[in-house]
Amino acid sequence: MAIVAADLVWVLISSALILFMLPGLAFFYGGMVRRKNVLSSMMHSFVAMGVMTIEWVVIGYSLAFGTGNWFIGDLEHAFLRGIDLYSVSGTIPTYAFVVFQGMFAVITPALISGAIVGRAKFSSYIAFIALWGLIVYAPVCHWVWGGGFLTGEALDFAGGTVVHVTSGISSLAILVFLGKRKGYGIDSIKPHNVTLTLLGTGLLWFGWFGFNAGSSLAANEVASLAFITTFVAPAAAGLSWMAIEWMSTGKPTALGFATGILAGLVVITPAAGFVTPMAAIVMGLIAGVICYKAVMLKGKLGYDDSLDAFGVHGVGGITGAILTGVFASVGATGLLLGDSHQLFIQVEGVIITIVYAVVCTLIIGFVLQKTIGFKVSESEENIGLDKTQHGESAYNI
Amino acid sequence: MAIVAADLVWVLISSALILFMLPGLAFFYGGMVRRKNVLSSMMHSFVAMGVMTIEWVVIGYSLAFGTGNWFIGDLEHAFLRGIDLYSVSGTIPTYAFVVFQGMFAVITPALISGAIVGRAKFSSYIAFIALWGLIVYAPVCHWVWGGGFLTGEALDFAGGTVVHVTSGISSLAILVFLGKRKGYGIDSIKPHNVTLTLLGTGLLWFGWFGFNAGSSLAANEVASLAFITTFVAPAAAGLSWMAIEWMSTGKPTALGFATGILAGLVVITPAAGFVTPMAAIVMGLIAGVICYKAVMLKGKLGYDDSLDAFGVHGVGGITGAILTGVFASVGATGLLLGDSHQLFIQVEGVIITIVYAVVCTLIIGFVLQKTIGFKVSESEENIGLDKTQHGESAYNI
Amino acid sequence: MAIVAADLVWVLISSALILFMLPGLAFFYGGMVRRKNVLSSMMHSFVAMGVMTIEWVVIGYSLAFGTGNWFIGDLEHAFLRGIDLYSVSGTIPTYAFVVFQGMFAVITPALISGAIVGRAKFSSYIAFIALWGLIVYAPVCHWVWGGGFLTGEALDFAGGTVVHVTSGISSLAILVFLGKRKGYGIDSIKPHNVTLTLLGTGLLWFGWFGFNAGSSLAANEVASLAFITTFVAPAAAGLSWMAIEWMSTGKPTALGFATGILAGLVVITPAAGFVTPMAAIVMGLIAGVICYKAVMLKGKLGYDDSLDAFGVHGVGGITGAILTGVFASVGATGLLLGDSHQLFIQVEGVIITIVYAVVCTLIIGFVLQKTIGFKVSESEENIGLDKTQHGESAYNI
Amino acid sequence: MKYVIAIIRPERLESVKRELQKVEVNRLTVSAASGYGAQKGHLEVYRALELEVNLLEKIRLDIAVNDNFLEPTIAAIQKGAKTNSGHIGDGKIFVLPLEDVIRISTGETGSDAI
Amino acid sequence: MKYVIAIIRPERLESVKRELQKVEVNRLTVSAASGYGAQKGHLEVYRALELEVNLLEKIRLDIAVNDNFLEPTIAAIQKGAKTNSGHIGDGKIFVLPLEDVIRISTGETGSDAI
Amino acid sequence: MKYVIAIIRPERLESVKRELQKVEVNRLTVSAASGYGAQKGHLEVYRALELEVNLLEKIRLDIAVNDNFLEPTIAAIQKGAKTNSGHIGDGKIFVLPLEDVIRISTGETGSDAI
Ligand SMILES: Nc1ncnc2c1ncn2[C@@H]1O[C@H](COP(=O)(O)OP(=O)(O)O)[C@@H](O)[C@H]1O
Ligand SMILES: Nc1ncnc2c1ncn2[C@@H]1O[C@H](COP(=O)(O)OP(=O)(O)O)[C@@H](O)[C@H]1O
Ligand SMILES: Nc1ncnc2c1ncn2[C@@H]1O[C@H](COP(=O)(O)OP(=O)(O)O)[C@@H](O)[C@H]1O
Repeated sequence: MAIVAADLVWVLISSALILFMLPGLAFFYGGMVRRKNVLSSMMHSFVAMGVMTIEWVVIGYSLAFGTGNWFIGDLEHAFLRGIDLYSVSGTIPTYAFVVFQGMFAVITPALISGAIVGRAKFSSYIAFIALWGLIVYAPVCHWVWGGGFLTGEALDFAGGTVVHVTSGISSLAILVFLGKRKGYGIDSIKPHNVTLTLLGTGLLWFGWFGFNAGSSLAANEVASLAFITTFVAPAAAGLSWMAIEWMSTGKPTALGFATGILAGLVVITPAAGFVTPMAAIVMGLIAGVICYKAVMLKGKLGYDDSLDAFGVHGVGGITGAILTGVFASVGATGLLLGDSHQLFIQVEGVIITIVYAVVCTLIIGFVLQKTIGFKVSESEENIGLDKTQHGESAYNI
Repeated sequence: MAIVAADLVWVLISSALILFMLPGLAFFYGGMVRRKNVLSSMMHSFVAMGVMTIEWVVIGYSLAFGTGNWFIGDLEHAFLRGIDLYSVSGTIPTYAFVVFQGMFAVITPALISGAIVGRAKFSSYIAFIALWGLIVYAPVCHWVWGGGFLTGEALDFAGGTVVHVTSGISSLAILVFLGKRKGYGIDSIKPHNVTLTLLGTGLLWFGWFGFNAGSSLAANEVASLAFITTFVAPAAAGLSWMAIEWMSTGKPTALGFATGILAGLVVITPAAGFVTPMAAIVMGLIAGVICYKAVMLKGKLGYDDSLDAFGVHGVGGITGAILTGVFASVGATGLLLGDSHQLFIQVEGVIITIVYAVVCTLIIGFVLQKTIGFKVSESEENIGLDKTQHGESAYNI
Repeated sequence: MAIVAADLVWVLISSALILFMLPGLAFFYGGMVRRKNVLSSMMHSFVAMGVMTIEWVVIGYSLAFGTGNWFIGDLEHAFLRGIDLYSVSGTIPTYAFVVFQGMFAVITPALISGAIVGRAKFSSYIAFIALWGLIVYAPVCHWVWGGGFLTGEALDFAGGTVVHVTSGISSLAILVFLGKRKGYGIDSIKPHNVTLTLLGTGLLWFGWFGFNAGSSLAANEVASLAFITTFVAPAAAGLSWMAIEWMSTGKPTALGFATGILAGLVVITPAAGFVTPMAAIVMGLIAGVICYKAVMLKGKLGYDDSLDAFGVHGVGGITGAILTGVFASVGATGLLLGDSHQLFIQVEGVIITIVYAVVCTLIIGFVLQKTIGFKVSESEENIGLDKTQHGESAYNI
Repeated sequence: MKYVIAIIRPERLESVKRELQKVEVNRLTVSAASGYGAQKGHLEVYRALELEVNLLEKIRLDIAVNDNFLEPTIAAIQKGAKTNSGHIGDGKIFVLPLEDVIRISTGETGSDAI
Repeated sequence: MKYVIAIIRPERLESVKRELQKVEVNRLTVSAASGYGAQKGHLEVYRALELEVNLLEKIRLDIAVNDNFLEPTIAAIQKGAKTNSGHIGDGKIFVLPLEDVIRISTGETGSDAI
Repeated sequence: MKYVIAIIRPERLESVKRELQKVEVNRLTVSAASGYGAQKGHLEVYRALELEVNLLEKIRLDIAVNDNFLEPTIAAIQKGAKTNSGHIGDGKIFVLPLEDVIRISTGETGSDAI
């Protein structure tokens, strides 16, 4: 099949947009930490652009999209072997496909960083994402998109399960494993610069159009649908988060609105090309409320999901995957169209993913703990990770 | 008519670029206010991405682009009724058209926020933009682009009248209505962080390529023309603002240069696809000077156009609409090609829009004032809107 | 030849991405200077968007791409004479081609600003870039891309020589000419805000996809190749910089990682469409190490390359140009495929460019020095350039 | 000699400075501060978690004066910093004893150096 | 009256405030500072150039108190600022004499105004 | 004991610190400040509106010293902060009486704690 130039443009520009989400994530997270941890937090996203990118082209792509078996690909395309300028995937050059998929592999582990800011050793973080990318991301990606046992079964337009459930649930596992930041719940830990978080929100939403609408992999009607749902769902989720917050606390915060937008983006991800715009609005409204409740839980249960990686990506991802099975109506049929089987598959996919991701994440965490160590010392945490891990400080007089 | 994939890509990516202007506007404005109002100011742009987005797909689109009459559309497409995956507008899916037009509906009311920062209640601001979007934006959009009485008459390539005249003149109306900030003209009110404003400028210019060049709605020669004029006009306007400022005050400021760029972007908006690049340069040079003078007026007349929403968007929009009637030469004929009639129509369009927008804005303001109130109390203004309206502060130690 | 809509979209969107690199550069550099010079530093990039844009359409384009002779173009297209809506260059409207090439003309002189922050008069900086654009950039661009004596000879996919060698080597010339900042090496000169530099890094990488992949000027396989190499090379370079820094100093800094990314982007620029992804990784790894060493040199030799414009763009550009002659294998043959002649041409191109750029830069510097002066006074340097050159300060309470 | 520290509302800085100039006090040092005081703070919410925050932004002025300038300085600050007829949160002035002053550029000391 | 200046770790601000409230000291001014002290600093690297940096972020508290409040204030700060059994870098408290206080809003002076 | 407050140019911080180390004064607190003084300010323009601004960025040092260290400390600051033969704007040093010091980590007080 020949390449289609417009599809190629669409996929490449979408890829650039997704890469741009990494600085977006860095700023989203970086604004919420304290001044002494801002570079450390941002580096979690930036270093993923280094480590995961190289890992992807060296081996990850082949494990995810190589033929392999029901569980994982193989090494036929390690080091991009067998791919050249004229290789084609669908209607685009394979190089473009490798890049597009690579962006997902880069951002997914970086999402987890929000759960462990301020207390993980930088070297261990790097080891963690590298291992997690191979052991968790590559297989799950293969299951859902790369020819594995969920391919063609579970509906996951742009990575609700592959990206958000995996990273969100792994966040929960690793933060429970690592324990709280010192002083959590005692000393106040306020965002040091909310404008950075708003900047990150803007970058993320902008980039998410590439993430979701680009996932059609072609410049067609479905891309337009995925685009409009990615426009309205976060808008609705921002509003519903704001509404519930306003009613509960009397104040609609900027940080809350931004978090609501993010929740909406997460929830619509698996559904973007399968639901109508009106269903997307409903999904967004639900997302704002559910994620708000999930984040409140943290206060009640007392675990330290520092930047709500689980509260937003985990809970939002699960909600999105399930609601996709409810609302799907375009090119797929969900519960509302009477297909309870699809919903069942969605739930099944989520559960398998959760179990797999939790077990693997804990094993990785355990191995790292026993070998190179994972958490910084209390005194390093005190001084801040920018100084102790990176030998620098973000702001200087 | 079938969809054209390249047009679809062009319109979708342009839409993403326009959405990106909202964070741009948030930062452009946010840098200019004082620390205590920065989140409040940024939220004016962000919340528009929530409120106006939902309003647009629920009813705004139908009012603007539904068949209706000379004045306004109808409700045939409320809740996007009658539109599905395969609906086509021109050469693109209707979903893409809805999104693209929706971006304009989102940003236009947010522009007004620059006139009222630091003194409007957040709840009233939300009510204001929601009402203004229905009462002012939707009809004017219908007049000029949606089949109303100015469609095919007035030249407005990308919204000089629809976007900038409406928002700019409404800014003037509402700021006169609301009155000054406390301490205006007595205490010094300096931008708290000019680097944020420069960031905003960069985001705005970048996004404006989608705004203007995307308005061709097709990947064709006119898009290229609109792109190059959007490249040179702001450059020229930045330079002419800088020159006049340098001569008058002895110093070329960064904030001034940034404002000049914005003035150039505003002025070229209605003309982008109708004038040659050289005419665009001339228009840009004029824009820098005229908007500089307009902003100075504020100092003389003593009204508090806090962030110059009127000085730049209002005056720049009117200038642009009129100059389009002078310089149009590509696919239209302006005064310089001997067509004084076009100029007449431009002026007429501007005047009707001004009268309509001013009257409606004042009515909306009046009704809000009498019902939920519009302005915060003096003490809230003192403490700052971030704390009093949103219960948070942007920067924490 | 008719225009191809997908190519048009690709070139226009790439142009927007490149323009976006200017704010990227402003933030990359602006974060590294002290608070008192941040606006001055950012204005170096912003004002280039004004001055160079206008210069380009008035005369620069014609000098670079007009027929002319082996050395320089002519004035046939001054003021874009002879170009209209329907003019075509390759498969895209000439207006689009003018814009795309214009973006390179805008960013190249701005790169030099990193060498002279904190000590050049603003007026002289403007004069410098305007003259340099005409005397250095336009001819070298003509040589390599516009029909001059290196066209079709030297491999320079997206401007390794035309952009980075010229600007990097001119940086060295002008910084030696201007001398150090006051207190350099005595007082500590630390970056005032590393988060700004990280933001700039994100913007630059994002924009660089337009810079490199857009240089194919068509939506084809080569664009995809250039895109993937621009994805992996900076990733590799960031990692190799980080590794060497970690080993030498014990700490992997965020600023170092960001600088490594930039080095990788520079190195892959001339090679982007000519090498395989794996070769791009190797080039990136080399870039990180070589540029790290080059930047260390500064400490040893004691010159004040304030923001390492020479260390990164000069050394990185030369490295890239030469390595392109080694690794080229797609649509060209480098040393590794046994073609030593290409390597010879690459070296020749670099040497001629170096000599030409150094001589011209020194002449321009000398003339400016003797006429309007170049360096600010010691007391102005003390107070900071934001106040003395622009009459403003970035941050206000 | 006295060392005067005044905590005022950020937005009153200009008017305080104007009043100080009238009494020929032109030298002072300004810094950003935050204050807890009688002025009630506000509830802040961070992602569904409530925090009561009373820390409000303030400006701190440091002014070294000769004894005969103390009265006019205090009066000027009061005049410039007071909102209307005086509100909670307008701030405070602290007067500390000052033993010596040295002007770095000239080496002058004592009252001459102030 | 005394003017107390305390330099503490940023992350102890909340607990110091809590202790101060217990002894009914509710008014204070907070500002950002950086400190050199016994606490060892860290090596910083800027683009391949090494710098030894010992400047660490601190919080500075200014508290004006009446004499009878001095002891409890100091004790409260100590309690709130101390990490476990005390570490280098926990900070210092300086006590300066304070001659007068003026409350801007009311014009009250002396101990009443504190 | 004395409490020394010095206002210096930001760019002289490193050299002042170096001089202080020579006389074995290694503990100090640094903060950002802005100053009005004899040094002339600059015209600032915000969007076509002119403002005369005289507020210049400064660094403030706080150093508590025992009496016998006062002279060397002042001398060191002067040496490090002076630009060439001294320029307006080089800054000032204020010496205040200090009644007590408490080291939080150990509870030491007085001169030992400095
Ligand atoms: N005893 C004190 N010690 C230190 N700072 C104080 C003290 N009292 C007040 N302040 C400072 O002055 C500011 C204003 O005081 P506040 O009690 O709010 O109002 P008022 O000045 O009208 O009494 C506070 O925010 C705080 O920064
Ligand atoms: N003599 C002093 N003068 C001014 N500030 C001091 C002095 N001694 C300590 N500090 C401040 O207190 C902080 C903590 O002091 P440090 O010596 O690190 O630990 P400790 O408080 O345990 O002695 C320092 O960073 C500095 O800001
Ligand atoms: N009397 C004073 N009270 C408080 N701060 C002062 C006083 N005099 C000078 N300063 C501070 O010292 C800085 C330098 O003083 P300035 O008069 O400009 O130069 P010089 O130190 O050479 O006299 C000022 O910007 C201000 O911050």
